[in-house]
Amino acid sequence: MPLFREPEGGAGVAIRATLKRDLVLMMRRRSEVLNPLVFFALVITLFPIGISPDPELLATIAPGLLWVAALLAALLSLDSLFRSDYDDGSLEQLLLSPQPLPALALAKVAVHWLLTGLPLALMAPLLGILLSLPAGSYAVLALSLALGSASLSLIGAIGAALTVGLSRGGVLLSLLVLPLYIPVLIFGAGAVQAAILGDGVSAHLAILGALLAVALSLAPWAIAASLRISING
Amino acid sequence: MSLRLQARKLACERDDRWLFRDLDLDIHAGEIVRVEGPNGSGKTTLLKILSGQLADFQGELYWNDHPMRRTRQDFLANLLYLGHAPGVKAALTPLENLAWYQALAGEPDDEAARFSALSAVGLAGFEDLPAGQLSAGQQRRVALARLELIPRPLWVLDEPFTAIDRDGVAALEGRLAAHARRGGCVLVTTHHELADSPALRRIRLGQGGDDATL
Amino acid sequence: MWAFIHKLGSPKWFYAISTRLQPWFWGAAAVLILVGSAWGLAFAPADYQQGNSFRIIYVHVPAAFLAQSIFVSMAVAGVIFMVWKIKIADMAAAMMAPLGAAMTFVALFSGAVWGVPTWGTWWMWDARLTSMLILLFLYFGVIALRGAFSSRDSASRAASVLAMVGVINIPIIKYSVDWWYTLHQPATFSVTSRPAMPVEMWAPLLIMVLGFYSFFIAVTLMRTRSEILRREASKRWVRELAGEVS
Amino acid sequence: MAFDSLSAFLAMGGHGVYVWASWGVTGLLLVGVVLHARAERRALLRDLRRRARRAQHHGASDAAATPVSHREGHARES
Repeated sequence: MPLFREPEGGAGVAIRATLKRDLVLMMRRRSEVLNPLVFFALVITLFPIGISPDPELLATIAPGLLWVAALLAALLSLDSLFRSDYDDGSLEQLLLSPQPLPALALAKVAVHWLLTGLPLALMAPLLGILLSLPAGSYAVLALSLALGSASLSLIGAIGAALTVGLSRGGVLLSLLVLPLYIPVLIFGAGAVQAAILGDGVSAHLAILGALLAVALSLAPWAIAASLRISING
Repeated sequence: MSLRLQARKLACERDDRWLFRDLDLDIHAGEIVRVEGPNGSGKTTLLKILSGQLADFQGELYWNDHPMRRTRQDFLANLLYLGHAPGVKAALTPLENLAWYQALAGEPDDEAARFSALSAVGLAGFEDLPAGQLSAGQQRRVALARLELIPRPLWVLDEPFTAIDRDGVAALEGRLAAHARRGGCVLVTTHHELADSPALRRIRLGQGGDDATL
Repeated sequence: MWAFIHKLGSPKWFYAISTRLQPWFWGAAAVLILVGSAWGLAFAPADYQQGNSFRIIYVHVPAAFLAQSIFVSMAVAGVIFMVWKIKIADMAAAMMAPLGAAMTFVALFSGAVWGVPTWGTWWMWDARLTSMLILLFLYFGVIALRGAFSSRDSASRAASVLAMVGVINIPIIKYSVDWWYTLHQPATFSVTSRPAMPVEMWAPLLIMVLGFYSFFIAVTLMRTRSEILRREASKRWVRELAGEVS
Repeated sequence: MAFDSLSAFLAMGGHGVYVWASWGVTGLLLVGVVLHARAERRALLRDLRRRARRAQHHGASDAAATPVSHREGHARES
């Protein structure tokens, strides 16, 4: 083996390897993928029990309920996003690789969305039936959640990166992240509401897309900076 | 090739206490530098500063005579760091762990190299077991396999001998010496006493830091 | 060498300058707030619609202004600290946060109390109040995050990053809440947006706003000076200074 | 002057409770902030002076060793 070889694989190779590694890891711990989904279903079950089984009442509040419950379920899994890497030392290796850290962090967030946000979005229409969500809004529900949860994962990852070095970061993470989730919640639930009322939903979805674009362009840098802070202890 | 890591007037304060102050370092190719000192004297902190992980310090770092700020990318491409935690994923097999490290380092995806690196650290036959089922010493060996796999001249190793059996310690010590002979450079903290050799240098960190000397 | 002076000389220099500036801001704050209060409470005419409950505006609006400005100042200080590593900026940011939270609380409280005579309820999900409530949570987040780290440097950096993230989000939150409010509460009477106010009404408001800003600057200068003493306690000049004061 | 008498001023046309509650809480908070800042400064100076005295007792050299601020968490095994 030579003493030194110029790194030849670019960032693309490292990103692909990180994507693959995180996917394999999550697939080997399926309960971590399933827990948010079960939580989502459970919370949605609580509402008719706590409020009223009246289908009309449920139908009016269903968009908000589904969105809030999905948001909380996504939040639940955020704490573990960087936690195990921090604990076993792979996070410092990630930070010391000659590849751009924002891109690697983005790869990890992408896996988080793929295995949390997307399943939640796909599951939401099923739970919509339980809440007698009016017909015609199911596709919008799934689409708005898929789009919105990507922003949630990106924003949430900033909070997760900031709190990963703290022993009791979990509660603090929600405090940091939930206020930042509000615009996504407003437009996400608004899209479903608009679909129910028969208004156009393209404006809502466009704004959700714009929020995602902003998050995509800024969050990776914030996540990288936060990880560097957290590794300082 | 040139290989030179320098620190000028390095000082680090933690919790209103100086870990070290006015620390000047000059580390060259062919050297094994052992950082010594009692618990809490800042060995790990120094290693983290020298590997570019910590920003909270005073003084300047130079890599090949250029300020570290400007040569960070080149520095990282020359660095192999092993921390307290081995950085081995319990749910992945040793082979999978190494594959990620290979890609992260920009190395070509080479399975044969991974196999030979694992057998070089005595893990032949364990390649496809989840690392979580290996013993602590074996997990540490998975991390050490990176030394065999990824060609980097500057090694920064924080307690690499932890949890390793006697044969492993001897092999690793030989490995460090061989690396220095070939023109590499090793910066290491360890409680294990390294055999004296012309390549070995010591940096002693004292409590309070005023007596940090070369 | 310059970096060295820059780093160590700055707190001492700032301390000296702020010691001289501070009395002026205290004076301005006292005068402006007293004049503004007397004018707003006793001399400004009552509102034709809301009567005298309108006088709450003279504390509500300055507090709301300050609440937002302090968060922006914190983010600016965070940028200065992160980019140029000027520690004074971080000390000031740390000292501002509780005042910002207090001002947000004042704005919320006065807004809620104002709601009783205008809307007949203690709490309305009014766009302005909702944004203020979210801002209060953002303040709590920054303060809690700073307190959670054991290393001061990490705490400072983390709080700076969060303040920057927050300040990018504040306008987004504000616009989305406004939009949400108009969607759910079309054409409800909003307390502070009104057709042109006569000069006897807005002049005291302006004075109060200026007074609150002076107060903010004075408090921040004073507390930053304390924070300098706390963080630089081992420096020679601080020890000498403590000797002189005694 | 918008009011004829002191009682009219205090009553604020029936809205006295709300106006005075808002102003009162605001005033209390401002005064509280000032008092807190002053107390903080006094405590700090007292602490610094005590340290200076102690340093004179022990010889001036090791004054730097003891911190004023007691942040949580101490030097961990590094």
